[in-house]
Amino acid sequence: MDYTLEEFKHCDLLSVSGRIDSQTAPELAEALDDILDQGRYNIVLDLNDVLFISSAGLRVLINTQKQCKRLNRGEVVLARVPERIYEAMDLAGFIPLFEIFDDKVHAVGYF
Amino acid sequence: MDYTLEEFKHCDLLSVSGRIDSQTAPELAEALDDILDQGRYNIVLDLNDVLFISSAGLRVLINTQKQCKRLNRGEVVLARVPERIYEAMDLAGFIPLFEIFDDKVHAVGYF
Amino acid sequence: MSDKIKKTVTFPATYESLAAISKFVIAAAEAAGLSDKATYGLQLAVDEACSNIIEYAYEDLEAQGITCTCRVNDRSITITLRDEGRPFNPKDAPEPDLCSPLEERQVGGLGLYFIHQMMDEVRFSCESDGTNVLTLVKHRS
Amino acid sequence: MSDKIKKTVTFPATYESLAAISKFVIAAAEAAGLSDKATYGLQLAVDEACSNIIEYAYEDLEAQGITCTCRVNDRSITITLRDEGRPFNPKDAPEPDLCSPLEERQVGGLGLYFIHQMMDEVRFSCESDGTNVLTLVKHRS
Ligand SMILES: Nc1ncnc2c1ncn2[C@@H]1O[C@H](COP(=O)(O)OP(=O)(O)O)[C@@H](O)[C@H]1O
Ligand SMILES: Nc1ncnc2c1ncn2[C@@H]1O[C@H](COP(=O)(O)OP(=O)(O)O)[C@@H](O)[C@H]1O
Repeated sequence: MDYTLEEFKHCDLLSVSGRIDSQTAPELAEALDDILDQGRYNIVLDLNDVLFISSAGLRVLINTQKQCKRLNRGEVVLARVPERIYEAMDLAGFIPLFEIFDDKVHAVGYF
Repeated sequence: MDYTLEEFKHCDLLSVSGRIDSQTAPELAEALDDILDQGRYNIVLDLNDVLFISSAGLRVLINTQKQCKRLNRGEVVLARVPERIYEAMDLAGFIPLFEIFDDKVHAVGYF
Repeated sequence: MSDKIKKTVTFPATYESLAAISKFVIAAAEAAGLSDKATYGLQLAVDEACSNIIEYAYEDLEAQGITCTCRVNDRSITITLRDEGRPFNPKDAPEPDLCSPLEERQVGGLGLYFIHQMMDEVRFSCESDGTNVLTLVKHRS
Repeated sequence: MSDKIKKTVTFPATYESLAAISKFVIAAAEAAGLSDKATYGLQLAVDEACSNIIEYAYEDLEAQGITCTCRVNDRSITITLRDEGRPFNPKDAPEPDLCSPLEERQVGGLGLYFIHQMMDEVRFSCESDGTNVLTLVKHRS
């Protein structure tokens, strides 16, 4: 797994690539925690280049969403979710928990 | 000339295509005035699909920038300026007057 | 029905192996001509099963191996995972929480849920020598 | 030096013609093998000159035509624009404002500035029958 972070005025864009499994999910959690630690709670997660997410990765997404939405201080939204990953999230009942955008522009513009 | 408008939380994205000349510049001016009339002064102008801009088009850009920046209420920024158009704007001394972004995401994220 | 392809590899039972295990599964699925969607499902089921073996079956035991066998024939693709850890029958899966609002949502149980959703057959046995055998079968449609 | 290509078209002197005039210029520039950059410059100069003829030369006169001739030879591409409006020598160009801060910036004069920047030669003559002839030449490098 790799990621790049871009900081915008009203949100942070974290673009992730590769596999998010039990091995790499803790690295993603750390990257997200670093953003939260800066008091920034509006996050766009660009999943376009993610090849695989297991339940360990989904756990990170939901924990981050819980922290961001606490006290109404922000929100995690998803951009460019690959079809297979969307299907797994749908099975897991995740779709109602995240705003999902087809492209990064609309995701960043949401904040 | 054609355009599409997308309204985001902190800015409006106007994507223009075709020719901006003495014939079409008034249509662009009208589209921009419509945005300003709604009290919205943060505008991303996506020029990616613009084939040509004459001085009549440049006049519209600068007039809109003047109105937006008045009272510090906002700003016009440009996204994806084609090379030829960038060169003409450079010749005209326009580069210092506009923030220019390579992509729409960074332009929208600027606001 | 005789297998057209049969391959076995033993991986160290650590999270570092998960990417290699996925690769092994994807290669078998592609050789079998499975669709993208079925391949992803197989990959997800095996990843969840192996993660559980590493996390729970071998928990505090000295980690050993996961032996992964892929068998492909005209009717199905079968993945067998063998470990020497604590036995666990995935029939004893807890119900996952798929509907609660965000604040109350628990993500435990999704792994086994994915395994059952993605596979057509899930069988567990513990052999007399203490080897656990998890058999995952995907029918070819 | 004899011309390899020479084409003339008369367009109605209205802004609606600008796109067609550009097309005509681009076709000539492409036939001459000009670079993208030179083609754009030629297009810009001709568009500005024609806009001025429509706006100023024909201002309150009944709009007539703009006759546009493209000549291409090995050394240069030459565009001639003829109109029957008020004569104007583009040598009398005002200095454009290229540096003032935004609030004070005036955009008048950019049209003629572009014409002079983009072309290697700019000549104006008013013929005895009242026809204005603007000649724009771009050398081929
Ligand atoms: N191989 C295993 N050995 C022992 N216990 C297991 C094994 N696999 C799963 N479990 C138990 O089943 C529960 C549900 O597993 P799973 O669906 O993968 O979700 P999670 O690991 O997120 O809790 C685990 O919490 C664990 O208690
Ligand atoms: N063909 C013309 N006939 C008469 N006056 C012209 C003509 N072309 C240009 N001018 C004069 O020169 C000025 C500068 O022209 P130009 O550089 O195109 O800028 P703009 O049209 O924006 O003022 C015009 O304002 C006009 O007064």
